[in-house]
Amino acid sequence: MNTEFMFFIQLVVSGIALGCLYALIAVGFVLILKATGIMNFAQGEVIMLSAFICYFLVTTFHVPFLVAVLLTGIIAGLMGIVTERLILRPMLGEPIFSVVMVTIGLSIFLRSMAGILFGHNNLVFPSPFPTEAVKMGGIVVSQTEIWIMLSSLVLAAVFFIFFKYSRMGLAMRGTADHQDVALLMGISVKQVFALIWAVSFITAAASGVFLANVMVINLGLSVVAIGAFPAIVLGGLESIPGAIVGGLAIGIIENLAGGYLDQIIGGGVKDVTPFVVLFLVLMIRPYGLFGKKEIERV
Amino acid sequence: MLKVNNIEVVYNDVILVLKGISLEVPDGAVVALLGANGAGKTTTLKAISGILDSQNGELEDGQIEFMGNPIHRLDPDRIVKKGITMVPEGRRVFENLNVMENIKIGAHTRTDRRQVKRDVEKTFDYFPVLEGRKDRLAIFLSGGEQQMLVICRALISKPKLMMLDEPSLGLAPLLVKEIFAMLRVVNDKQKTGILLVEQNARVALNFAKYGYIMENGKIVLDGPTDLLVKNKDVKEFYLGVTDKMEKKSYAQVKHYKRRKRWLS
Amino acid sequence: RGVTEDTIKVGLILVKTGPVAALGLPDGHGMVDYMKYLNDQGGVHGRKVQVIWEDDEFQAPKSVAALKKLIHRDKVLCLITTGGSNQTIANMKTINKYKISNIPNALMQEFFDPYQPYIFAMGATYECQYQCIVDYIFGDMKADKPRIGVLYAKKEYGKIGLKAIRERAKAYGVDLVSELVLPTGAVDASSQVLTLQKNKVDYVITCDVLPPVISFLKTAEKYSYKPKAVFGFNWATDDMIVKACGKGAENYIGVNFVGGWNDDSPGMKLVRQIAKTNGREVKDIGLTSLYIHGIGASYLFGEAFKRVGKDLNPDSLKAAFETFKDFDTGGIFPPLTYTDKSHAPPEMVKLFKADVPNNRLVSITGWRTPKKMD
Amino acid sequence: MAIRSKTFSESYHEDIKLFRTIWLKSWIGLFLVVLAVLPLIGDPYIVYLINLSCIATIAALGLNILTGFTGQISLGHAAFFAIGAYATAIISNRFQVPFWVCLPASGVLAACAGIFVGIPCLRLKGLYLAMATMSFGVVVEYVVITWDNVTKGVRGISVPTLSIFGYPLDSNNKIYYFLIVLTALAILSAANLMRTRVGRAFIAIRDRDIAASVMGVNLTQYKVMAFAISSFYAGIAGGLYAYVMEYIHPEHFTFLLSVQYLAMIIIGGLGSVLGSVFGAVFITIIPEFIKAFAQFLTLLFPALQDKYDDGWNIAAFGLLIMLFLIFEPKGLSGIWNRIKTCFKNWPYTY
Amino acid sequence: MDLLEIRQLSLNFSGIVALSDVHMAVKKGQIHAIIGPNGAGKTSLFNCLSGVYVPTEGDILVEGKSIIGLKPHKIAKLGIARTFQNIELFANMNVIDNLLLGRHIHMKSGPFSGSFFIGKTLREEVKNRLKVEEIIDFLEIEKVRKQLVGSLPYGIQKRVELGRALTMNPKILLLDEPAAGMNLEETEDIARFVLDINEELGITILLVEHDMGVVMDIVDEITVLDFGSQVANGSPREIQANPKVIEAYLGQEE
Ligand SMILES: Nc1ncnc2c1ncn2[C@@H]1O[C@H](COP(=O)(O)OP(=O)(O)OP(=O)(O)O)[C@@H](O)[C@H]1O
Ligand SMILES: Nc1ncnc2c1ncn2[C@@H]1O[C@H](COP(=O)(O)OP(=O)(O)OP(=O)(O)O)[C@@H](O)[C@H]1O
Ligand SMILES: [Mg+2]
Ligand SMILES: [Mg+2]
Repeated sequence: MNTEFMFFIQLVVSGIALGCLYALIAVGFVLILKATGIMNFAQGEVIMLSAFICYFLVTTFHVPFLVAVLLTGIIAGLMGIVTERLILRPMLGEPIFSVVMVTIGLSIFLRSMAGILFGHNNLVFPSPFPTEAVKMGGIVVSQTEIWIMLSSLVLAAVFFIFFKYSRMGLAMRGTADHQDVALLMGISVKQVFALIWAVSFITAAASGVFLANVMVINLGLSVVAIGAFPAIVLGGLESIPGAIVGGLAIGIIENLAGGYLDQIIGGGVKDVTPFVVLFLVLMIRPYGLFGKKEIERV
Repeated sequence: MLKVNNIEVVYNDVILVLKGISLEVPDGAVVALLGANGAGKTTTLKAISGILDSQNGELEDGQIEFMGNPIHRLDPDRIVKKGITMVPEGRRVFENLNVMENIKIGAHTRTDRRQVKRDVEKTFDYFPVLEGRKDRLAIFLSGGEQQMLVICRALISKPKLMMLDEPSLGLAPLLVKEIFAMLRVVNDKQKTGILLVEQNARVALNFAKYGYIMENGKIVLDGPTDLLVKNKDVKEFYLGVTDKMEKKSYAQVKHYKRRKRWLS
Repeated sequence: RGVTEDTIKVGLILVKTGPVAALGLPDGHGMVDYMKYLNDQGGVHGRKVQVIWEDDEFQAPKSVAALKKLIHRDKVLCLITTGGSNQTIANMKTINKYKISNIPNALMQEFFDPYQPYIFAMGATYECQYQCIVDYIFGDMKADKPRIGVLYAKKEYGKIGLKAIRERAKAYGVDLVSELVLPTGAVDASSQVLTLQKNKVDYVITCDVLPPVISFLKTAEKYSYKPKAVFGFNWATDDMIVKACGKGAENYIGVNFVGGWNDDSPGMKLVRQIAKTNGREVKDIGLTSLYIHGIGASYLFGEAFKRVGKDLNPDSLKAAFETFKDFDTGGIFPPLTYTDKSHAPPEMVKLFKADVPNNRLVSITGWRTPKKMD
Repeated sequence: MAIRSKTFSESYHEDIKLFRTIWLKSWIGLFLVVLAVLPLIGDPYIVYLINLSCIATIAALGLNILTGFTGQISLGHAAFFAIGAYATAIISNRFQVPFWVCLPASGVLAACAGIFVGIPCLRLKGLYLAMATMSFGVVVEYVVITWDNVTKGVRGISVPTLSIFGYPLDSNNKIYYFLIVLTALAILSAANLMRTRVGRAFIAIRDRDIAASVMGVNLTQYKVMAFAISSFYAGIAGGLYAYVMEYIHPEHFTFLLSVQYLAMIIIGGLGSVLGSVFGAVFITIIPEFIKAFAQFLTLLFPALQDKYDDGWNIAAFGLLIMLFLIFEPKGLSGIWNRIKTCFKNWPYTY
Repeated sequence: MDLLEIRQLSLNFSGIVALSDVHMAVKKGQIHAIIGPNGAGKTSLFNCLSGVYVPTEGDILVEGKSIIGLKPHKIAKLGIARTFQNIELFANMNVIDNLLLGRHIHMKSGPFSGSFFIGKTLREEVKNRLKVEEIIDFLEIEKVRKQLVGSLPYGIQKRVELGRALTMNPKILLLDEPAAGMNLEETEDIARFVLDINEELGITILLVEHDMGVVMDIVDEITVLDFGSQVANGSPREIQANPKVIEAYLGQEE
């Protein structure tokens, strides 16, 4: 096969892998957005903290990797519940702006706590995935990436089905619409929120663990979450399939921009392209690809 | 069935809205709660269903009992599980869910999924219009259709006591009749108690057995409805009929200002 | 100002918190540790050095505020460093006005050319480092028509580096094959690696800090892309890289203007000893090269204090610095000279190569300067 | 009849005055006096912090007009700020023109950019708008870095000293008065604007845009106008920032700065002019307060000295933001209003 | 010429027919009611009239001029004001500001003059404030002038909304269920206001209302909609006797 074509395919494939990571991060955001309408700015910090926790479980406490992942998930879930309980529940019924600001405060707090607890050094995770990449017909995929792709797709499918068909999922969607009416339906809004924060933080933990496997662990890890913003919005904020499609699209776009545009325009267009694409898409579809147009009636 | 004993409610820690309300709904009875705008009817219902917290309100004093158990300290979802369902005022449907999902969410507290399915079909019998709009998002429904939907949603939870806050608001006259006829059937067949808040006094007093009249956070008058309709003040201020039992024309009330208020 | 009978107050503005703290902390710890060491030795002329370390969170406005505070509240004599280039330039006017001697930890030409009376540059400029790298490719590696690719960050070191490499390669008669951006927070470097691979680049020069370089090396390993050598400059020359990438770092060569942690020179022995007395293990220090830099900077200040004698003030301090002539730190730094016309750094670097089995970098050259080109 | 309408008009005029009571007037007078003598008694560190607060105030006012009053969330405010700063830097470097050309030009340029972003974003709402403006911020950052023969890119660009009619404001203390006057002007004009036709239209759009348009408010025009006014403020603030710092660099204008401005107006109080001021001062000064407090603690407990991690300062800052909003979700202006009503009704509590 | 004329108006929402082939005319100075079952399309018709929805087909003429395709603010300038079914006040403004917003189309000050608040702007503010005070007097809401509308009782809010529409000095006033959710006393007040507006201020009124007492007592002409199309048109007396209307809307009197 022609090398130019292989180059393209390889870019797309690695873009998909990257995109799945974005999608996983995006799903974490979308869960909370969907049920509470809050954009949780501290999500990136949770991702970073999870990476640190998993690292220290594996290196300092010599916990086997899978157990460490499990423990990280549990810790993150508990963190989610505690966050909801201590910080967001008192804000029930307050303007959404203030709540979002609280999550920004939380992100500042968590980032700084991470520095205090885990130090500022760059750490390298002893990845359990073999470094040998898998080669299929000349296409190279690392084993880490295969795991990332599988788990993000599985998680997204699970969440999608949960929201669409389960009783609790329906309750969550209802809560997102009107909290007080949901209460009148006998839905325990507190429970719903605690659950959604826990689940979202667990998703964040999953992305944190995967990120730890591909990147250096340091406080800067939390910034990756900002990279996922275009994915969330492109997909349409409250849609799980949207988050997946958005994530994949951004991953592929980023890589193609890196592979082609960077040669022509130069100067690192790779980073800006997702944002430019996002802007253009919003001009055409103001509610993202999968977002519902907010109906306004008077 | 429901006993409300001398409750006081304060909003934002300062505004005393309910100044000692007591009322009672006997088993399977239909009770109406009437009163001017801002009298505190909605607040009373909110206090009973326990959602004052999320509205900056607080139950300062008094007790609420349901089937002999105090409920005024329970979370709203607990209260619903005990069998009290409220239809809030202002057609609060879940706009981003479709009609079917809206109804299903009403059955959140029920565990018998099969029976729920059958009950959904039954409620559609009451409101055939909704069946045709099953898959439409609730926000696309017209005001009347939304009102039917919230009543359906409440019915599906099989409540022991149903509290309705102005169900006739904005409904066409024919529909008002239909809804009340339906409520009557529910009351008869399922022995569901009904606590009704209405502005449309004529309909409400006709429908209920017993009535309470509220002004400024206090109950000022109560009694069986057949006695209430004979009360002179009720006649004048709620039914709009003069002593000679004939309706006043709105065109005539023009420059006629009244300042009389209950007991003041 | 800042000098009493028994103390000398010196300030220090370096980032302590946030993502960039990985660069600030080891540097600052080095500076503080050395001053402690100096105090333990009895101080300078009976005075103990007191260090006040302000965190600027790597933000220029905060850095400016910190300097104002250090001058007007704490009344320090001088600053060991004002941190990064951005912060130093923002503070330049105040530095001159209040005669604050300092050693910036960024390496820009502006700091000594034109002559800045209170800034003492210490450490070869980025230009010099990259020239040495290119020299190494053509000289030591005897590359014939090498295909050179550059990965750079969109930071001043990246841009300066790119330009320096481009010009130097040109001087050898070679054009760069690829010039690609490698963002600092990159999740992976697939598109970069694939592009380099497609363009058959066999010498990769990175102008980026450690984490992205590690990302790059790992990604390259994944695609079994093996250039003849991958180069990095001082911010990315640290044992860390070998620990992180293992076999992926086999072909890595770094350049730095301080001695290597494992060097067998008296200066480096002192550094290791100071670290030990302060209870710092290599893994606590983080980037050892920066710790060494920190110690070196304090070392110079200590020496200058000694040379001044009893009458310590901003002017005499500056004058003392300017008496340095081929001042030898025993291998922490290359020999160093300041005069009252120039505070230029010694344009000398060492190259280090990955020693994968031992998880470290080992020096492969002595101090060297860029070759004179004509 | 004529007499009656005269008195009416007078009373309504009284009614809509900004500073109504003699008390308020004298408090403001006192405050101004304190501000005026401050550089004489305080050290340059404090003056510098106030300078920064002034700049932040102007920018925050701008953002509050757009986000707080008109309800259009922007996460790209740093970009307009940057445009102003770079405009001042580049214009004053290239053409050696005085500040009274530079500053307005910066404001106008930023306003143009605001219009440029505002028009395509008309259909966007809420988070979508936030992300679109954030994208604009990212693009501006990219352009500033990449277009280096104009902006000097990552090397940063230095700015000539601000001089007023030949008199150079070459120190903090001198530029201070200039900033105080401009900030006061900015506050006044924002307060005025918000109680006239335009301001009412903004608030109407925020509260119920469809209803506003049915009442005759041209949504397109006013949304774009809000963008323009907001970025004009940001541009002026950016220009002033360039003059104060005398050196600017792309890293000064990151996404985090946009978030910081948002923090200011939320903490201060959305849709409140005074709130913007409070918020800007709070976010600028509080970290320094915390630092000072931490230093005080280490003096009290010398054992802490070596172990103290500066991370705690920032953690405390984050915590403070959270606690503050949990207890006072309406922001500082909420507290302010409470104090005011308390005073008004004194000695009656309510 | 009729003040308002609607010709063959149709409105679809992706398959949902809200209005089909509606034609009616409103004479100057009249009170004209539109009634019909829920979901018949009354509010949608109002939305077409005020430019919130763009009809799929048909024409709307105000004093002979078509307003199809005009933006809502343009239509407002032509003299069409309205209230909403679910109160759409600006909840964070006080009553005076809400009413002043109604004066928006009659004011001129822009962002520059607004920033200074002297001279012309000031005079304009005071002048319009006078006009607003007139309306406040008229509707008897002096007591709540300076309160935020969000905290007012429902009945008063409706009245403020009516006031906001009045300050626009409209030619035609569209009222969407003004008496819904009101008790008898308030309904009487509203009825009186509607009559006063019509008689004293000479404003033509188009009214949607489910309270048949009010409709039958005060209006001059009634149009009945059902499923988006017009089923009857005539005087109250005629409508009350129309079997089609009774079947679809009024129900049998018991
Ligand atoms: N969340 C709240 N915060 C503050 N005050 C409130 C709140 N909700 C209601 N009120 C006030 O409490 C009083 C009673 O309100 P409530 O809604 O109970 O009256 P109502 O009898 O239901 O009136 P309506 O017939 O208009 O529905 C009113 O004066 C209202 O302004
Ligand atoms: N924006 C919209 N999108 C989709 N469908 C709509 C929209 N607005 C109205 N509809 C539909 O148009 C029909 C007419 O609605 P409309 O609100 O005009 O009824 P109405 O006559 O005012 O009823 P009510 O008396 O209950 O208020 C309804 O079936 C409604 O679902
Ligand atoms: Mg009510
Ligand atoms: Mg309607």
